Amino acid sequence: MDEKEYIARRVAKELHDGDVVNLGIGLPTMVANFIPEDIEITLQSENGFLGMGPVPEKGDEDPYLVNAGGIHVTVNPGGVFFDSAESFLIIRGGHVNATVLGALEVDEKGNLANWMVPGKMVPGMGGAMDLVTGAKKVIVAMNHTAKGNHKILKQCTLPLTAVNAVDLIITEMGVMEVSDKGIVLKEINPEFTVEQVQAATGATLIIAEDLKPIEI
Amino acid sequence: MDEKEYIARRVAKELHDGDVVNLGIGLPTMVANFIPEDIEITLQSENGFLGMGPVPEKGDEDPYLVNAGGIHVTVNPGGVFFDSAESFLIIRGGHVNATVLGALEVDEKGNLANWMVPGKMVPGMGGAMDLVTGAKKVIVAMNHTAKGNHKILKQCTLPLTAVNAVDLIITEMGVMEVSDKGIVLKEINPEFTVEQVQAATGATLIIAEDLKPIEI
Amino acid sequence: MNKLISVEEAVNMIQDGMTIMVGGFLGCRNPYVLVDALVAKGVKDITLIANDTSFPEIGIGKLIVNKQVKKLISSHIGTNKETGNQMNSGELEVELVPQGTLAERIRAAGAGLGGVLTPTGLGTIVAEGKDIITVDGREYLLEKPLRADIALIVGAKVDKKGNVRYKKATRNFNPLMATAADIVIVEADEIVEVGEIDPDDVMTPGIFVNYIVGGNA
Amino acid sequence: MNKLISVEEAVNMIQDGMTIMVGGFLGCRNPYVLVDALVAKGVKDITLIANDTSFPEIGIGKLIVNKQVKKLISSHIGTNKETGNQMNSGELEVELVPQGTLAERIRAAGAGLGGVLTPTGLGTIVAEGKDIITVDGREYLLEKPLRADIALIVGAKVDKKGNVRYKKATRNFNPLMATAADIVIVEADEIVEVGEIDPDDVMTPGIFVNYIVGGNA
Repeated sequence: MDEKEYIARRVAKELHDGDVVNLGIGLPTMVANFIPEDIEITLQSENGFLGMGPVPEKGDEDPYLVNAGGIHVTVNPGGVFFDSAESFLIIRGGHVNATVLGALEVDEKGNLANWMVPGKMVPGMGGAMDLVTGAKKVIVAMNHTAKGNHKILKQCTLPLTAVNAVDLIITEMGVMEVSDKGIVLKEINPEFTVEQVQAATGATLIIAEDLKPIEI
Repeated sequence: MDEKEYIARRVAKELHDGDVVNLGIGLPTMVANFIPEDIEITLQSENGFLGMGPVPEKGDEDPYLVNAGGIHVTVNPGGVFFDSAESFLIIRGGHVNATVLGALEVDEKGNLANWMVPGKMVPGMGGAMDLVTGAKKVIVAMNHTAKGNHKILKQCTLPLTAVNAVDLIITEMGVMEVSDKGIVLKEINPEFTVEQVQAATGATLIIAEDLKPIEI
Repeated sequence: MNKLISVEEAVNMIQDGMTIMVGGFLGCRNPYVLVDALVAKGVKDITLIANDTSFPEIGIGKLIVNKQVKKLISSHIGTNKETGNQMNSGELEVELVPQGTLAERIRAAGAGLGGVLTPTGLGTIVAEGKDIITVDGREYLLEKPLRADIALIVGAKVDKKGNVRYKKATRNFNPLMATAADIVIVEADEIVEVGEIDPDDVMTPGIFVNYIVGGNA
Repeated sequence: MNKLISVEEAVNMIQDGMTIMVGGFLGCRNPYVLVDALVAKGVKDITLIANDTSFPEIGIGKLIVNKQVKKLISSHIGTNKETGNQMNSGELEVELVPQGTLAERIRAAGAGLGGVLTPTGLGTIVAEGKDIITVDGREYLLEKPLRADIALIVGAKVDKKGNVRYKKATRNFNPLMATAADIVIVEADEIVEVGEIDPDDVMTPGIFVNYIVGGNA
């Protein structure tokens, strides 16, 4: 199994029956493929609907229906379309149970940077600032490091997306919870040692007393 | 013709083709009966629709359709239903061209009191504060006096509905515009003299140089 | 997740002292079945948020007549004399709110806003005790969000996920209240299967609705 | 009142230097016909308010490529590299706004609000230069209303009064923009007679729409 699938499978276990979930572009989108069969979640797409379904067969694309990444998708029975004000009422009003996003940097205060690298890449925040501020649970799903560089830091260096926003960080190395005291390593990929995870992390990890192996 | 019809007929002449109009309960509602045939206006009902039509025949009442006074009405072709947020977006956002309301008191600053008499009658403001603050043109349509007491005053004595809100006052005696300098009598009912109108008014009227008789 | 419950189960969630929003406009229409059950159960000390208090014998008007309401937040009470009587006697605390401000305050709670700025009520007793914020030289009242423990709304057609369609002038405050309460119960004139309402035509998404009860239409 | 006009008449209302809102989300769908005519006419120095700048060859993406936009207010520019290039070279002024804040700011203009209070953007560069208002001990950014001279929107079905229905995910910013511009022009996939859209099913009331042009669907 590749790292991305491993991460996506572990993220999927965080979701509960009845949850309204917004999945970011890229790796987070893969989470939808691994939802346990005994639970039902509703995917929200911030361009304006609930009940997002899978990508259609080639040739079945609907010109009126894309997701927030501009990719043609489908809508499930019981889905709902609405305008952008209603879409962000849902997001900002706390009606999204969990959002899953990638990050450029996360720090031990739960600060998140994922929308720009000054002078290099300024795609804009889109709905990301609203999502991480408004969703009940913010899950960062990403590779633990970027080309060997730390992404989990004592303090973010890039412009922030939001302050104190991240609840959980899930990487190919472990599952980490952002607490008042810092980042707690709760679960570890059995292929790594605690020392290896710490070495790959720019903040001092608190190791949970009941540290468990990741199960997916 | 009774006084109320006289007032309603004169108010109707203030409306223009394409106007969105909200009519208050009572006398203002009568204005709808006297819209010139060559213009089309759209009536807004603040409980949530545009395109309000007349009261239905007895027996044809629709339990899902009342106006803001709780009276069964109809909806015209091309009408639109919406929720209260949209209804007041229309009202407060300046999308209503004219609102016609009754008043307990109006003063020369354009202040309006029409929603409570402390200790006596406190029905609540309903949508009146929103209407007189948001509508482009606020027309007070009422009897000039109440049991001989002045209603048009130098300064309102009752709790206000809004400050500097009234544009035009139309009574059975005259048509008065609220200007920066005070209340200007622009048209007069030929059955009255200027002195009679002034005597029935608690503020000093400015008499328009081109004072005209009311035509209905 | 089965959202269909009995009227008894619904009303058992409503305890003395709770803050309750109820949809409707001059009784057209309140969730009559739920409200009647609430009257029968005699829940007390309610803080009621509603556009108006209807008429004494219709819908939430009965809650007032039955003296179950401790505090009322509303835009209009003129059609129910009992409301005024209890207010004047000091039995009932009444906060009168301009109708558009009431709508925006409920929406603000649903939308996660800290408040909205409106010119409505400036220079009137509505402004008393409220912050005035100046934006680009113009003054506005700061109006705060308004939430409830429970919202009782009424829909014409509701699917089993809780997606709601309203009919004609009965939409009013229902869609707003559905976003601004911890528990939302919809009284449905008609309950249909999931998929029977086109996704373009849903007026309140089912994610806002916790429970559905059958109505009496 | 006849609201039907030609594309040429519509585009002739749009002058150099105007502020224009355009509906759509990543080009799904902009009012393609109106935008293409705007590109052909070469109107310059536009202040453009839109969720994003689409792709270089789709819809409003072309306005950027054609260097007709002087200032952009938008939530996302990542799908059109030309936007970033012009921003970096200083040719294009870009104000990036969180998508939900963009929606609320446009709605606030339409609804006559002086602004809304939101936690989104607190502690980020979005907060720079903005007032922070504390409500009940919690901080919020004051976000101001956003209006335009002209809004160009796109509807799936439009009656001759201008009542609009959108289809699926193409609703997005269109209903909001329709409330917040001096002149609103809707590009209609299909134009129908008044009465063909049920009053319960209209998504943008015709009172917001000044003009209708036929689209290319």
